[in-house]
Amino acid sequence: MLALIPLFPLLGFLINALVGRRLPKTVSGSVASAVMVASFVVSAMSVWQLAALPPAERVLEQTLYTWIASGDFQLDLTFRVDALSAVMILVVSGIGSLIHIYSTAYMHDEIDSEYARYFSYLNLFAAFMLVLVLGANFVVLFVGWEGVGLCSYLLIGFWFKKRSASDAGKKAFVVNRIGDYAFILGTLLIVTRFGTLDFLRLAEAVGPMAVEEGVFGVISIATLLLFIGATGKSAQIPLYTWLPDAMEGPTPVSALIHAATMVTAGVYMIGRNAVLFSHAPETMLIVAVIGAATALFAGTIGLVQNDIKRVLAYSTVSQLGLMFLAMGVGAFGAGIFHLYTHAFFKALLFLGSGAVIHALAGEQDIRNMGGLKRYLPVTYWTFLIGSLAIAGVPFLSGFFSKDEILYETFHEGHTILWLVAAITSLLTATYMFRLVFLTFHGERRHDAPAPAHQEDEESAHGAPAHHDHLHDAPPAMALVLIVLAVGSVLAGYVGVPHALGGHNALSSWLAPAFLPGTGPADAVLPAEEAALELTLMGVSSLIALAGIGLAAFIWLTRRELAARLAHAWSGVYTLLLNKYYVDEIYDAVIVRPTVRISQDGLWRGFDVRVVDAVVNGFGSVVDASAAVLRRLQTGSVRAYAGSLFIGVVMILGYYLWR
Amino acid sequence: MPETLVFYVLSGLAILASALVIGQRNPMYSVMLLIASFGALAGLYIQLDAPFVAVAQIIIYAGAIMVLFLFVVMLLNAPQEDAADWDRTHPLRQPGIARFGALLGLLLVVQLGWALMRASELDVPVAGRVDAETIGSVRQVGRVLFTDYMFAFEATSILILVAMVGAVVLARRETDQ
Amino acid sequence: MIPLSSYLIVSAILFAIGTAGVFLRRNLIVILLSIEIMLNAVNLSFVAFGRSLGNVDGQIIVFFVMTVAAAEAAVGLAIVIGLFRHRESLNPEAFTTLKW
Amino acid sequence: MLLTLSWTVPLAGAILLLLVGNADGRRDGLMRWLALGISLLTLAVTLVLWAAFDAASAEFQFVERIPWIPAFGIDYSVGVDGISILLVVLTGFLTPIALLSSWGSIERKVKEFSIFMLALEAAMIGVFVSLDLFLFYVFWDAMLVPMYFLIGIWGYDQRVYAAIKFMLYTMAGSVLMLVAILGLAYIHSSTTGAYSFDLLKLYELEIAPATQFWFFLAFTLAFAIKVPLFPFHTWLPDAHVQAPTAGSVILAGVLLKMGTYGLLRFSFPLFPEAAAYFAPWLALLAVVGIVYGALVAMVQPDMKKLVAYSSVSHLGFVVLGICAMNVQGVQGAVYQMLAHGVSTGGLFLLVGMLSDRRHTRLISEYGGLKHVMPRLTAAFFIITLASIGLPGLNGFIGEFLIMLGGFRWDPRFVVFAGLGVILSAVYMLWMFQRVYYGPVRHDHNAHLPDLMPREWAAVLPLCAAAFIMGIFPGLFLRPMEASVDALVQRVQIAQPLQVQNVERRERFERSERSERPERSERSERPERSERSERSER
Amino acid sequence: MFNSSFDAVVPMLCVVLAALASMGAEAFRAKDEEMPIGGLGIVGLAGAGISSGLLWNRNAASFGVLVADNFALFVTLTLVIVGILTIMFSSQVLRRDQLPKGEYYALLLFSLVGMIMMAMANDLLIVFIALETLSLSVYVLTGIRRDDPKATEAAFKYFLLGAFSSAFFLYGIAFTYGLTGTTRLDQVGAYLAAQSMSDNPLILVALGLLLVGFAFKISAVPFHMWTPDAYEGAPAIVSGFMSTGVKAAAFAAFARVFLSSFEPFSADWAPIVWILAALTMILGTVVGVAQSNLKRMLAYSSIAHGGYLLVGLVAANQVGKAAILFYLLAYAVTNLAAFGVIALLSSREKETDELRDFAGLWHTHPALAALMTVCLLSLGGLPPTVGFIGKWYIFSAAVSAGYYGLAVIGVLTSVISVFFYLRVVVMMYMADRDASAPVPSQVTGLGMVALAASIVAIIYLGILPTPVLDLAAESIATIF
Repeated sequence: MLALIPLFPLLGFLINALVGRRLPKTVSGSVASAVMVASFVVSAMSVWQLAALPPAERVLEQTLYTWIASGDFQLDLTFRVDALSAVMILVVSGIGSLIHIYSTAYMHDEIDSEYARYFSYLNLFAAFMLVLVLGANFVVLFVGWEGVGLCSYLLIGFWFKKRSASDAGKKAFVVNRIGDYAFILGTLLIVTRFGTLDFLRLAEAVGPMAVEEGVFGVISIATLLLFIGATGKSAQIPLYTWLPDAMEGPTPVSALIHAATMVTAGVYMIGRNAVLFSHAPETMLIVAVIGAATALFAGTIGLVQNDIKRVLAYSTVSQLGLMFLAMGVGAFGAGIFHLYTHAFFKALLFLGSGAVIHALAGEQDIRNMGGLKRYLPVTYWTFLIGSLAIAGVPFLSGFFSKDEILYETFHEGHTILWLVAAITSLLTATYMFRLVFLTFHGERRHDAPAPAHQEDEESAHGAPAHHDHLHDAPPAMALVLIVLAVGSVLAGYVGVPHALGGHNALSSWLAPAFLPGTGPADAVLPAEEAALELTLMGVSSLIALAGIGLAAFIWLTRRELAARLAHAWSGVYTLLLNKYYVDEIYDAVIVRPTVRISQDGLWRGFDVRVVDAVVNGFGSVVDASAAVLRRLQTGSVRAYAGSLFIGVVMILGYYLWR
Repeated sequence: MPETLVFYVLSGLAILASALVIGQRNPMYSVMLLIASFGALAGLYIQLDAPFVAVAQIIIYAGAIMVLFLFVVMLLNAPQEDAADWDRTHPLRQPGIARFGALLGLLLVVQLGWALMRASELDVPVAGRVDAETIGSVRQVGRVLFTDYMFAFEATSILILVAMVGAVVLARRETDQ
Repeated sequence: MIPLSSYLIVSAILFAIGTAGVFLRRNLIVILLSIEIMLNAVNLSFVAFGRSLGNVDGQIIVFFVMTVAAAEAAVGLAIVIGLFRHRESLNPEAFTTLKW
Repeated sequence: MLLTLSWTVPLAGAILLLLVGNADGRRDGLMRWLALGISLLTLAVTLVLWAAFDAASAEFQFVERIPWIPAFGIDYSVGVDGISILLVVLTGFLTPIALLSSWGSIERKVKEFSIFMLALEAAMIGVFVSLDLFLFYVFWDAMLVPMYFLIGIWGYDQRVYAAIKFMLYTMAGSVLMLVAILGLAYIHSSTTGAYSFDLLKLYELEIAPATQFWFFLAFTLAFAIKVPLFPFHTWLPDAHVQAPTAGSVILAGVLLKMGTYGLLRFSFPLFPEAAAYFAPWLALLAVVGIVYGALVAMVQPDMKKLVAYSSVSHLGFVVLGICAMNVQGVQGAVYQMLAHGVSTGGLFLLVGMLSDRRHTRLISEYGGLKHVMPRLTAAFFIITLASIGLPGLNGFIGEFLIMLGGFRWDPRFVVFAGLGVILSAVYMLWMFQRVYYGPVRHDHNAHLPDLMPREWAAVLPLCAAAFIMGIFPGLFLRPMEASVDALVQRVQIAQPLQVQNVERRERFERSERSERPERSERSERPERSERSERSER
Repeated sequence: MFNSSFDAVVPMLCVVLAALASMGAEAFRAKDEEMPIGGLGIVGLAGAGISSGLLWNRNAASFGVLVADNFALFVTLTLVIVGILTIMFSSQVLRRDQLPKGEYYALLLFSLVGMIMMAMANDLLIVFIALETLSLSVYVLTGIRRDDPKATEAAFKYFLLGAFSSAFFLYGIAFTYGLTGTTRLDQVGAYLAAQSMSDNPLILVALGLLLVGFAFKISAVPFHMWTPDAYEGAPAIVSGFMSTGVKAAAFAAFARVFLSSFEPFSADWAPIVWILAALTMILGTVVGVAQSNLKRMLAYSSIAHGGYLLVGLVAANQVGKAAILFYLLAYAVTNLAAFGVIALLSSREKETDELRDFAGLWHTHPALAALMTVCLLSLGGLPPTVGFIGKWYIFSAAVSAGYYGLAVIGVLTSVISVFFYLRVVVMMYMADRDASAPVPSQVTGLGMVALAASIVAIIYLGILPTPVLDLAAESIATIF
């Protein structure tokens, strides 16, 4: 049955890919959405089945066949659902379904074939993502891992005529590949050292081994490699650069790929290998530090970006950083919790921004927006809820998960990291509300010039210009927005911490997945820790509100202050606006030299001038000596006789004086 | 030691005449000098108790072959080497191939001489083993020639036939035009 | 008594003179004469060796060599005549169309 | 009989075509169909072979041995094991595709073209089935001739240079192998009293280390050039670029495999000790080639050249797997040979279709083709993905197994080889993007026709093969398993095993297969210095 | 059936009679009358072939100076094949070029007599006479186009150098005679084996001078200078005949003298022959690369092939000796066919021997181009042709005698040689025809039959060489 979960979307992909171009939009859209819903239903049934099992045995497994068998190495195509993947498949198929439905309306202006192509990619993406989370071993996970990378390439580059879109797609794939390289090496190290690639067996094998405290041993190297893989997929420093560019794709794609599902794969993978990572504290520290650094770093960039989707993209990077922080401090449950809540509100935010863009015919620059509250009420309110949730305003979903991360960080003794996370929260609240205020409040400024990609008429996502008459999201989109808004509010309640009198149901549900073979954590919080947690909660609530307040102060009441600040701190502002020039640095340090060396050094230099020259040199030597030697043949018979005579004299000489 | 004296005179004559054959420029003289050289050699043959060969040398070589040469020299009426090329200097001063060839010739003499010197068993009198009568009789020569060398003799006939045909083919006037 | 080696040395000198003649002279006929000198030198060796060995084979071989020399001379001179017809020259350096 | 048929059918076909008159190309159509039919018949024969092949046996199967030149102990001796059967099938599979691809592009001298293609196929199959070194060498060299003509007559502008370079380069490498083959036969005669070129008998020879050293080099040079291993690769871009599409397909698809096949079949098992000594160096060259090929491919302006350099990179993986000489490495290598045959063959096919339409192979001449020819784009994309080793497609399995095998042998090589994984994505996608994405920049390109049915017929099997190989690798891994196992055993037994790191013994508890635990124990290579002493003596 | 002391002469006699008959026929031929004089030659040669076959395994000897052992008979058969093919190629050429038919065939047959005599000779004097017989005939054949200055020049060079070298050869015979008291090869061999003469410099001088004589005839470097000029100047078919027949005969005598009589001194001559072989292979191929005239190129190729044969001689083991025989046959058929193509394509005015004359030959003469290609591939030693088997055999001999160096030089030079063979192929197949160039003449009749037969032989022996290989191995078994 588990196989059906990814197979449904795959089926949808096949239908749309093979015959989609001949189907009307309604059919292809419905097929795509239907398979997703079916997948969700099957997922739900599986999870139901899983929940019925006793906690320590909550594992469902299905082996399709032996995929690769070579000597003593055998790799099965196995799907497995446990507590962790249960959460993931629900999120993926659930949010995925919503985004599919949303897309039926959003992409409606595309021609039939493009529409079908879009949905085929989307289905394929979902299929791979489900394979990723269902895979019972590294290689099956890697199939999904690479597959989603591929689909993101296709989807980001969906408007392939747009140069920037196809560039972004390629960039995403290539950067992901760099991570994959490390991931594969990690996988290989694991299989050579531990003899298995199956997650459960690996956990069993590693479990009894000593924790590599203070030494950087095999486990540390393996985990570090895996983590580098994760930084690629989950857009962490130093491989995050593809994600903001990936906003070139259609907005629902951003929601699906770059908010809810694909980018969380890295987090998921670490959670999946919790036992392994727990044995490598050095790596864990690195994970935590990178996570925190990314969170802060992306947050600062997000503060000054003007493209609505880019702000959200950096916010995603930042939130992912928080998740990694959680993983790094060992709070796997918290990390996954945030992943889960984030899926809701980030999807909501992206889809909301999509509605805005849809309404504005492709306009993405928030400087050209403003005052949309009036025209797009549904969008506004849902977007606001999403913003509140991400900002960590109490009692919305983001609040619970983020606070758990902050608390766990503090609790584990990483005070500096906690501080960084707290600042990130402040930044999150600030830039999110900057976005809200600039987009929806104030006056309309949308008569500014159209963005560049509008120039090519065909290439735009087809929305006919309706500047004069703004309309709110069509029903399908609105419905999805509302569902997600509700989710954003309520999703957090599965993990209400003990301090607030909850049971942290999600954590206890997940616990066996992180420590296989045990039951749910029976956590009863000591009183002083509950107090600490409550204090921290209060602090972070304040921070969230402060951030919102700051945003309101600057962008709602005194907008010129922003300009003045930018002017006063122009260096910093430019730095942030240009994303710390990281892309440029990569370009100058890695990309250009590589191309340059390859072109002038290796190809035209070494290959042509050295290797080939040596090869042709042999020919030239033969040619040249031929040209010289043939001159000996002067035509003079006396010279010929001379040659003969030399031969005689030399032979006799050899015999007489050897 | 008249015998020795005769040997030295004859061989000196042969060498001198041969050297002059290549040492002066009129082919007519060259032919003549060569005949002289052949004569001297014939003398040596007699000294070596080979009268048959000596006679053949005079009749065939000096008589027939050299006459052929003379005939051609006169036919072509080119008594001297090309004047333009002939720089009247001594042949050894000629540049290039000639000098080099002469040098090699010298080297060859040295080599052969050295080899001959080193081969100790050659230092025996040439007429040591058998007396002159047995070796020198034409009867003996004839018997061996037509028994042991029967086939060679017949083969030579083919050789001569080839030479005839060849000379005719190459030298006859163009008739079929 | 004259040792065998004396004859052989005379023969060697004659042979060398013959070879040198091939290089020194630029008249085809004289070059042919040089080759005759070489053959004669060899003949001397044959006769001397034969005398020394005490058999007549040497003399008989000389007889054959003379025949061969005659045949060679005939063909050689025919070729020389042919050459002269084409170029009106007996200088071997005049015939270097074929080269390289 | 079947094996003999497998190479005589195309040969007979070539002769048949030779006899059919075709004045002024009036029967070109007939020629094409005849050639295709014959190649399909050959494919059928190879498929029958595959079906009848006993996967469980490591022995050579379908062996035929007829005395040929008894004075030299030369037999007509053919047979296949799990390794060669797959390559035979690959050859049978690619030739009809190559022939199909030529229908659009070869317009003059169709008869001769078909004859050369069939002759080429015969020689290629012959190389893979020969069990006698003489026979092998005959096919090995004979194969050059039709390829030479294919490049030289039907190629592009620089065809003559490329053809001659191809021929001489390959020959120069292989003649030293000839000397080594003769030397082997001589060693056989001096130990047993009779000449023999029979591979199986030569396997049994005890060869002195110093001799092994030189013979291994001689054999390996020949194969390295064919592979082509860096730095012997420069004939490849020229040959590929100038060859007609069908030639490129065969060249990339089958010919290059002969080099790696040779390493597997001859270099390593014949001279195991020398192989152990040289393996790290070969692997080093392979790894350099992987990265180097990829980097150079990245900056090529010409599509065919790009694919050609990518072959250098991909074949580097194969060599790495062979050098690892454990079951995974070798199986991966063989798998990668097949996969590369399919994917790179496909790439050349598709590039050829583009250049047939536009008569240029420069990437800069294209752009935005996705809009114009979506089907070709889709096919190209699938093959591209196959080539960059996306899981689920053929390229992944081989690369993964090679890296696994390599990692178990010496992880350092894999760390560098892995860079190829990144770079392959870079250059392939970059090309794909520049050719197919973006706006249509040249007016010529705006109305190019999409894939025609005939072209579909050539492309579809390749795409299908890419998927099947990626999803059900067992189909191909299982038949070769026993043979690879035997091969690895024979190479390793000859090595003095020194287990230094006992820790490494504890691996792979998942052991339905643990009856044969020794096999997987690729122990540490003996100390290098010690080995070199022995080999260089 | 045969008088036992006369047996060995019979094959030669057949050819002599044919030659005499040709001359007679020519004498009685009316002007412009067509007479199948070539047919006479073929009959005579066939007789020689048949009688050789009858003599097989009988080890006949005549007059004590001729031995018709299997070795000699194998070479004789090779020469018969060369002769027959040459005659078949010649018929068209003679008619076209209006050459004196009777004399041509007579000389051809006489030179074959000389060759056969050389192969059978068991006496150095007979070797010398045979050498002169064949040389003189070939000199004349070279210059048989008297109106062509090039031909005369070629004949002159060939003649002069030939005479020069035969003087050295003769001098070598003189020393051998002087030291051993005989010119009979068997007796020389017995004497040398019995006496310890290694400290005698004269025997080495004799060895060296004999070597020079043979090296000249097989055009080993540095005694090769005449070869390109003679081959270029001579009519193509004569060049073909020279390059195959003369070489075969010279090698037969060479092998007999050095491998049997002077075998005790192999340690002395082997290094020299090693060097000669190496130089010959290298120079032949390298200079061949620079040639643009096909005949000249084939001349250098023939030099190089002489080098390969020398390798077999150096190896001097069973394999090597047999390899020489096989290679001679292989090379004879192949090279003759290649020259045959040139001869057949030529016209009276001009020989089609420049590389560019072959441009686009594929389009005008597809069959000839294909046949030429097979010849060239065989010369280059590519399977499945007889040239490949021949090289295989030769190098196998070298390797089993431990001469890896020579084998490596051999294989590498054969790669280089492939380069210039391929140039012709490139011209024929990959170059476009110069539209203004005259179309080479069409080939018909006997010439085509001969070509086809050669090609069949080249490929057949390339695939199934066993009978001939066995025959070659058997041939050397009887004498050495």
